[in-house]
Amino acid sequence: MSTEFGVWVAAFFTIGIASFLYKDNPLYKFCESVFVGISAGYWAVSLFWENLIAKMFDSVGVSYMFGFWSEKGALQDLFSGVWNWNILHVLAGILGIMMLMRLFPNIGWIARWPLSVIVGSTAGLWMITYFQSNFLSQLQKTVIPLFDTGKIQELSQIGAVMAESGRSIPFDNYFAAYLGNLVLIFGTLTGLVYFYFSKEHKGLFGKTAKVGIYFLMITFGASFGYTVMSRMSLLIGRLYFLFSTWLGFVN
Amino acid sequence: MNKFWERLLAIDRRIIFVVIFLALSVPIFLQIGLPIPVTSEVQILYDALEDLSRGSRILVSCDFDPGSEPELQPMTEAAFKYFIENDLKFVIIGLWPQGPIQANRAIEDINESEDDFIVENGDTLYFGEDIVVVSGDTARYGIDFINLGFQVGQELVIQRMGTSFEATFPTDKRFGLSQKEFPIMDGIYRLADFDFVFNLSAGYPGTTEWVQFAVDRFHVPVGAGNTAVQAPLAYPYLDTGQLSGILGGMKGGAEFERLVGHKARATLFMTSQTMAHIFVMLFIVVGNLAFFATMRKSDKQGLKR
Amino acid sequence: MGKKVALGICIVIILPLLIWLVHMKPGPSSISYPPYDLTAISTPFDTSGSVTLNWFCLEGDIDSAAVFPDYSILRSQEPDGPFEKIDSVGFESPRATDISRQYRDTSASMGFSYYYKISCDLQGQIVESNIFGPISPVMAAEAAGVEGMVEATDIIVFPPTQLKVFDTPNDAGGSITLEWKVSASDAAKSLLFNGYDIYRGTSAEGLFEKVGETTGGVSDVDRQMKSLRDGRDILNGQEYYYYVAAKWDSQEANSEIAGPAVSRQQWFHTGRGVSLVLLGILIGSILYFINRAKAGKELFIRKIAGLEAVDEAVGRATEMGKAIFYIPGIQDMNNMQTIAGLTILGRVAKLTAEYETRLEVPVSRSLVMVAAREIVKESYLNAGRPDYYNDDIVYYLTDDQFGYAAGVDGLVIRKKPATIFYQGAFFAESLILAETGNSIGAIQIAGTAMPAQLPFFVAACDYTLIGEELFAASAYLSREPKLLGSLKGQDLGGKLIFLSLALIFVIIATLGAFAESEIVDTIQRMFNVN
Amino acid sequence: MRREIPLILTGIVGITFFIQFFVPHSPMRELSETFSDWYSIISAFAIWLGALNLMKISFEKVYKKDKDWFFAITTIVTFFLILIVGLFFSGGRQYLEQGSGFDWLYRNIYSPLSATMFALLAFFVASASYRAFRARNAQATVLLLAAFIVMAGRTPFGDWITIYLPEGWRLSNLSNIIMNYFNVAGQRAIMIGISLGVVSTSLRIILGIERSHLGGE
Repeated sequence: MSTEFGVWVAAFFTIGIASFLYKDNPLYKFCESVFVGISAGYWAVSLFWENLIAKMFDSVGVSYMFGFWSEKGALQDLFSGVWNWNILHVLAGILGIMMLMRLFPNIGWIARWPLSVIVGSTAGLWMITYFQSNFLSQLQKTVIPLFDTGKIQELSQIGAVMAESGRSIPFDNYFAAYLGNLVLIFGTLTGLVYFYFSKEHKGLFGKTAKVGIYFLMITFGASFGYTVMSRMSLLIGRLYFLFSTWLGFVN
Repeated sequence: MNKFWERLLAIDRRIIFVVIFLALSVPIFLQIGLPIPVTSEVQILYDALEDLSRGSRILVSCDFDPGSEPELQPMTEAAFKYFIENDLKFVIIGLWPQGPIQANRAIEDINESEDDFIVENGDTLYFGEDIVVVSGDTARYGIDFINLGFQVGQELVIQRMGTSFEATFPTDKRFGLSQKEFPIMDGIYRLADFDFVFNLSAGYPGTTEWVQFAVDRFHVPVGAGNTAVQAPLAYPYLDTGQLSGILGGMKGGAEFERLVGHKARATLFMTSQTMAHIFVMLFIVVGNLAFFATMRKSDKQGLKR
Repeated sequence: MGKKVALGICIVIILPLLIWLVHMKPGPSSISYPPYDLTAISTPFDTSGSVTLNWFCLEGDIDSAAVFPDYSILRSQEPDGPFEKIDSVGFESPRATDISRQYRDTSASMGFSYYYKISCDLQGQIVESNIFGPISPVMAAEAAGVEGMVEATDIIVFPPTQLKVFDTPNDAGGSITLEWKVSASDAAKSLLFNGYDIYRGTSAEGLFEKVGETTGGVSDVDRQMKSLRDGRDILNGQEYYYYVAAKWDSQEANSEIAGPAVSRQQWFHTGRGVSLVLLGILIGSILYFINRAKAGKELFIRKIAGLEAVDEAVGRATEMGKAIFYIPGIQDMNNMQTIAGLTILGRVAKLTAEYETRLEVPVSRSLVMVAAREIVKESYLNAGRPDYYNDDIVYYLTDDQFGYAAGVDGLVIRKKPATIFYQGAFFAESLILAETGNSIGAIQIAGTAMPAQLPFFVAACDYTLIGEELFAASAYLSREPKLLGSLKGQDLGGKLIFLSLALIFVIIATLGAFAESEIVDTIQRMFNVN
Repeated sequence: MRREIPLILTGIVGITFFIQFFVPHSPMRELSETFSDWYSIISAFAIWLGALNLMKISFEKVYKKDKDWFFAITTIVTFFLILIVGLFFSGGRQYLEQGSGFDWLYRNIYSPLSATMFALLAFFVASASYRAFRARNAQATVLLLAAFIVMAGRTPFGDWITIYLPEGWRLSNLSNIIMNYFNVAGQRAIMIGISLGVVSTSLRIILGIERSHLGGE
């Protein structure tokens, strides 16, 4: 049984949240409201130290002026005649304060200015990165030979190695050599045909789309299995905390 | 016979909760280890780390929160042990605010040296005093590992790191000093100066963003530890070679622990994990049997596809 | 019809050629002569002058092998002249690293230049190395160790070779790239090899200072090169000279001096030409179709099977005289899936107005409530039943994820709706909602683009709009120019291009693979992401 | 003024990032770096806005005494508790350190709450498996079959039930194949669809065709 006060507090909150399983009750609502408050506060403190202090005060040079920080900032560079782009962080600070104006309904519209910088950056960046990494790179690995000749040649070597220890070649290697590329190419292309909206899903085109949806179903099956795996490990982690760290039944 | 199936279907949800609770708790007490075969995606990551020569510098980006601790903390600890034992220097950052603290806790848990971690007087002592001992090898703060904390800005932080690392993570977290003062940061100007990036990811920003920027734009090899929910989405990147290996969920952590030679919590939990899967499959089978047995009677027709 | 054929020719012939033209060719790889890759240098610090040879062991020449034939050292004064065997190196003699061996030829006399070759008799099959030369021994000015003479068994470090320095391409200046073939002593995981030091000077003869260091090992495996970018305060336009020193134990070996290299900024990133072409086609087709849709032209979109399921489900609820629940996800108005979900709500509301079925829309965001009320009111107006509408059809529960799920569950169990719609962005709470809906036997139609939730909706609901189908359904219903145009643009400028390029190059790559030709690698390089 | 300036700003920032990708030359690099710094500073303020908004709603709830106003008080109290401890009583810049008050609150209150909240999902998956996941048509059957193979294959249970097959031909090998080939093909098709959707949405936002992000008037 743990003697640390902190572990008991943790155990209290664990059981408080778990009580939702029985029914939505005041203890759960209490723990939940603590969670909402503490996570908002946690983010605020992290951002204050990591971002506002570092990006706003250090790099601009304000903290150097007040002796909080040993490094010179943009202001000091400007005084000594060197242009430093970091001075523009002041502008960002102003935009940030505009964002806070959203709290007041009458002048809340000014918050659209900083919001548009955020939306513009995300749009500009995502347009490139999603095209490059999620379209072009995937195309690169779809324009591959129908049969992996390299892996077919390797089969004989693997066979020799496996034969020594009396084992047969694993099914994976046969599949990879002969069927692997076929599945990759046709799985992707038929999946794309299913998501093609400019042609009626009839005739050959319809059949391809049908094959495509079954490939997608296998993919969803795999995600389903992995999601169950994930959720279960989270519970196992909590049970381990209760039984080991708190109650000490297990080492 | 139908009565039986109907009662089975109408079981209260809470009974299933109790069944799952028992199915997962009992194996924790038994503590029997199970043989865990190593899959290729974990072997690829291990081989990539093995290829790094001594003294290489690894950027560890902890992008997860306590909600994913059971899946990602064991592999973080195994990775830190491996780095310290193989003289690989690692720089800890986080795109989630909770990441750097989780990394600190991982170092605490693997540290076998008894002396206290807090440094009394600060001046030059930070070079030698903070020692982490793992099976005989030592790692010193500021020379072999460092924690540079969290930055908000999602994938734009990675993009900014590409051109200037110091502008994104200016100060260390233990002493609040500028990162230039620490020997480990010597010669690191941009992201491409790192030899490898090990990303622990539980969502957004995470592995996808690291592949999109660190690999595709700045050509730094990235290995990823993912929560199992996210792992299937990363496999296409493994196939294109954009990712140098994936540790998928607690199972990936257990395999990595086995390769690194430090069997710990992930391996211990695999028995409960196996029981969990068996029961979920059982529930689906029984649920469907009951559904089909009672379906002929009820009028509810599923919509044809 | 002509337009379609022209378009077909463009995609099938011109586009692949354009991509081939625009893609970035790789730099030259290092020159090496497997399996031995013999190199030789005049032994440094050897006051009596000698030549040291270094070569890589053949396969099988490893410690665990019990026996391995000797290597014979051959020497000649002419490159193709008669080679005479001057010595042989046995299996027992110590290795330089675990994959390479060394031999010191002290019989070479000053002033002459020699050519060397290694040969080894593997069960009757003579394996010869490349011919290395000309090389002549040079008397070192001062000895290294105290005793002066370099012992026969001393291992000496070989310098990195083929050093090239040039401006880092496609950047904003301020950096120079160094590429070299790794030193022969750089064996992986060797405890004695300590990486490389980089020295830089502004003139070939002038003062060189150390500007960086790096670890051993090859960084570009295809071209068998080690590369490093020097970005330590480099001025654009200034000439720089470099040499690289390999560090082994306490010894250092310097490569020849390479340079000059000048750092410059580039205006266009040559590695991203293919991205520009394909992205240009995609953007072009999206804008083209948006304008056509704005100009009122009819854009064909196929029937969405999911929308039939929606109509059937509303019909069924009307027959049973029960309510319909509509849940537009738990995200706010800035999420595209929520907006698509509300478009489908418009259609469902229109049907419920016509059939006079009870509709309830519990939401978890205040902005979504405001937008949803506007949409439902408008649909009731269009259906000619403004009187049937009242504000509490759409109501706000809570922002919290699980609180909202628990709240909706309570309503569903109490009011037992016949049909429940889940259209929008969902997270883990989708499980709780779908399960409760199933337990009361309701028909459930889901639609989301969240990859992690799709498997659960497909398994738990009667019909699911998968990913893009959600957006296609909202475009199909709203007939809005920007949605229709984007959808058509994505289909033709994106998916059609992907399908045609994939089919063309799969055929070429398959033929190439069986013909063992380089074409497979070229195709891979064409779509490289740089 | 209210809508034109934001649209222009969005356009400028978006186009800068787009051009910087193809033109590495100096003005574009500094501009995109500056906008990246702006992005992180503004998102810091945005998250502060979220926190202050939460406080505003909680105070209103307490003031108007509507349902569950008591829990709004606990939210306010905990928020200011961690804020004050984190800013003033945790050693300033070294607030992440092991002994600090902030670390204690993180370790013993925030961490268990967040972990348990996600652990609940295991219970919901279990009950949904029993009561919701039906093989009602061919596609759902294929989905559940693939899920069975992966779930069994990823644990020793899979190899245990196929023990009679030669080593290398067991369920874990089958799940390897499903993950490395079938899953990759399906994910790739979805990924390509999503990436095209992202490109068209981003294009509409940058060119001002799409204005929903600015919210209704």
